Amino acid sequence: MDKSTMENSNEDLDLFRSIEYTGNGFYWTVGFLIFVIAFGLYGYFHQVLYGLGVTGMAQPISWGFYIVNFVFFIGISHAGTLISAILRLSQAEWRRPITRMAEIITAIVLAIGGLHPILDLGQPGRMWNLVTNGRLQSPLLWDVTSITAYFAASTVYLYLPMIPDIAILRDRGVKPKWLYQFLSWNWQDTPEQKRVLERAINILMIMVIPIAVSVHTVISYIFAMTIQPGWHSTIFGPYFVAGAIFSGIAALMIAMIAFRKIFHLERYLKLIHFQYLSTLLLIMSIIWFYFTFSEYLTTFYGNEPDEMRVFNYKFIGDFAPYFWLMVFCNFAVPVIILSFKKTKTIPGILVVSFSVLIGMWLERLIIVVPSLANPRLEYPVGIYIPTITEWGLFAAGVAIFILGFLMFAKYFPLISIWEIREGRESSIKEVAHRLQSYMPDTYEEDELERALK
Amino acid sequence: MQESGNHRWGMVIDLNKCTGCGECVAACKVENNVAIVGAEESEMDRTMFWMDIITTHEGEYPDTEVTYFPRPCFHCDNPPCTKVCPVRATYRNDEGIVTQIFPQCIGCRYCMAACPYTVKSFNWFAPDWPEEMNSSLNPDVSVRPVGVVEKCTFCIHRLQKAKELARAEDRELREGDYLPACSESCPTDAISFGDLNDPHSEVNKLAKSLRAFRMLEELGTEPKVYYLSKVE
Amino acid sequence: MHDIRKYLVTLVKIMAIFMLWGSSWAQESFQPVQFNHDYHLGDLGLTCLDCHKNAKHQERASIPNIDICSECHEDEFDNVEADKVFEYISFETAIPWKRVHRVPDHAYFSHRRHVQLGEIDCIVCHGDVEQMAAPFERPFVNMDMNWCLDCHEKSQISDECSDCHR
Amino acid sequence: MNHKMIKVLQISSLAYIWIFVIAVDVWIFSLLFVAKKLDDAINASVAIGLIAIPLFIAIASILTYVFFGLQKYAKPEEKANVL
Repeated sequence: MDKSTMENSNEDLDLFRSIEYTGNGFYWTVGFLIFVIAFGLYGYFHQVLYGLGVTGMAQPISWGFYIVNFVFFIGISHAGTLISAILRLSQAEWRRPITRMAEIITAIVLAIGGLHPILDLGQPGRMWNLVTNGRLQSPLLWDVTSITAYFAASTVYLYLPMIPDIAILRDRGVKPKWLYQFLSWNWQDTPEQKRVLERAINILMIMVIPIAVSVHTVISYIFAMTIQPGWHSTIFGPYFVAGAIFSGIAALMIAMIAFRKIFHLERYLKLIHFQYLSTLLLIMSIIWFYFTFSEYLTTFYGNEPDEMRVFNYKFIGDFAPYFWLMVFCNFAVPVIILSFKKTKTIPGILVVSFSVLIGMWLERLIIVVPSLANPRLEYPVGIYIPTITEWGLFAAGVAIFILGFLMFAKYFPLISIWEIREGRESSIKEVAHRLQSYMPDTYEEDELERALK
Repeated sequence: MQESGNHRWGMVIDLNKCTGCGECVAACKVENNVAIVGAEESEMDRTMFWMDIITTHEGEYPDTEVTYFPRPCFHCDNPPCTKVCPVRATYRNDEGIVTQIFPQCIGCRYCMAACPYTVKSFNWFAPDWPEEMNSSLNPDVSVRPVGVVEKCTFCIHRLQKAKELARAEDRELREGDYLPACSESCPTDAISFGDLNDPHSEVNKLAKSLRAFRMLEELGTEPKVYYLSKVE
Repeated sequence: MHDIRKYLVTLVKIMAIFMLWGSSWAQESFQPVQFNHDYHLGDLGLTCLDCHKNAKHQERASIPNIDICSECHEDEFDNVEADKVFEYISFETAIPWKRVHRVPDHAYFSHRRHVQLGEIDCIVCHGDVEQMAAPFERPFVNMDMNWCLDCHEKSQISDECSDCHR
Repeated sequence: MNHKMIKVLQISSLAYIWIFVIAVDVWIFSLLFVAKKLDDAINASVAIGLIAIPLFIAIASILTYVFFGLQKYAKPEEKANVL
């Protein structure tokens, strides 16, 4: 290690705190989370033993919390890699402390969300049938394929930019040594190595964007490919993608605010980062409203009886409280709080983020349940009251997410150290150069003469 | 085996004749070992019927017009449920019957969500019968395990037997050789069953009558169950 | 050291007891009567269908019981097993045969389909019964779906799911 | 843990990723044959297969490229040290 890196590593000492220092709070939190997960697992074993009857699902409403949470979790997972890739691609300098956290969210939540359909199976033991007898024409198989692809791509996309940081940890002698040696892939920060890594990251970030978009589009297709009222809609693909990014940004900001507080990262995650992200959130909120509006306006104007039954169920029927709460959470709260500079503070942003998460979860519920509750033929309208098993597994899902994030923070830096250093060292020069290239061209001397003639 | 593909099994239900007695529902339950769920479960809307009766009311009391629609699976020629099945546990066979292969089903319930007629039921718990009924289960039909989707199969086990018998006697399948339990048991002969491809069959003639209509025909699912509308 | 040897000896004793118990258990005959297919088919010249009367015309082949046995076993023979049969007949109690060959509940299998229409010999599925001196203790082949499908594909019979599953 | 062991671990983890990717591709490919055999929407299956199969290979290739690139361009004196 030469002198300059030594200085730098002292400067970025805050970023190692989560790895090198473990407080009592960590163990208490992990213990609590494991308890919640154990409770959820108990519920699941109960369900496997007795059948799906232990849930609140019933005859017309044959999909409930598991599918809602599946869509919700996959939605959250979207923010990460997609935002990070877009920010990297657009060379936004303020991305540097954010990308890593965004990517972790993707990797962890995708794993949780991707497993949710298994919770929903009546015969989980027959999963192997998907391998031997799967049908690629079923939207569920599209999901299996695209989630696997996204998971593979996003873990690689999380891992590659982490290699230099792992090498830094290796050189600091952080334990377990073998882990960092194993994962650092012999990184020594040579210019050639950097070139290889950057080239790979560049290819990957371009590849990951269409995969990310495809994942949520395909999830919306689960619903849109059926001919059920309220589901059979061409807008569902982009609607779900927009909603996914929307909820993902909110989740990202909650994670950022929490870890900023816990590990004292105020020097890295500044108000400006949150303000930029919350502007993005505000834009997504308006886009979300636009999609929701066009989705329901077409239904309302078309006035097709079966569609209208579902529409009324949502607007004035049993689901009206949830529906209007969703509109309040997803549109009113973000627009009101984020429009004013006075309220666009960290606490304000935290409130908005939670509100958006709740609102987006409600949106998934409002998409899944009402269409099933109102069958086309004259059956009685169904009811759905989730049981403790479903709530338990929902809580366990959230707990696994937090636990995964904590464990990650225990072993790897949550903020990309080398990217911060790179930014500090070279980005001002680079941005100045880039700005220069945006400027209108100045005439060369002879050109000037010619122009004057 | 009989050459398959030249039959297209269908059903015609005459609403004029149907009294809503529920004999078809009971016959179906017994014939197909459809589970009987307890009071608690049925409160939760988990009753299981392969053949159900949908009752519609029109007009205000006392001038109410009540119509009973016996509702089996409609065995669509263009079924929305089979398209979405991830494991080929439900598909339309060569003779137009939308079958349900219970040992293959993983219980994702996608077909239930996709069926516009809501005809499918799910085994939320392991099926259970009162003690004295266990010995009277139909051995020709499997008892479904917990966690699979099931629905009316047009009593396909009867078709398997009828075909076999016809071939053993070295003759073609005749009309009436194969009748589902509901059709056979209907006391008012409201449910006719037969081959829609056979120009001389009763169902073919009835299906072409002016009174014939199908449920939610506008969806393009091409159901093979026809109703004959009520006339005064 | 001494203790360990003691434990080992005890262990060996326990194992010996288990082995003895296990072997005696295996010797106990599986079926109530050691029916001799070899004798009945080979020496007496009976055919399968003489006793399994439904094999050709019904779904289930039927396992013969005292009503069929009594056609020949009118008296005691000079044979322990035959005496058992005679005992069953004289007390008019059915022989509690244990069913060995069975397909799962969710599959439709019919002997008529295979024996009469398909013209398949019994030995294809049940093995060379004529050579058997004892009744079946386990099926001749493991009758799983792949086994069914192998033959169906070879002889180009339908492999539609719905032809067998219900 | 010595450096040789770590090297072996690294190579084998890379191999596992390839095994995973190839397994997924083989799975998708086999589903094409199942679809063809059962005459079951072969066009949809081919379309998905055409996109998904190269995609998985590309992801694993990028990882492999980075791994060998980093090994190749490591500083020689420390290379001896680490290897």
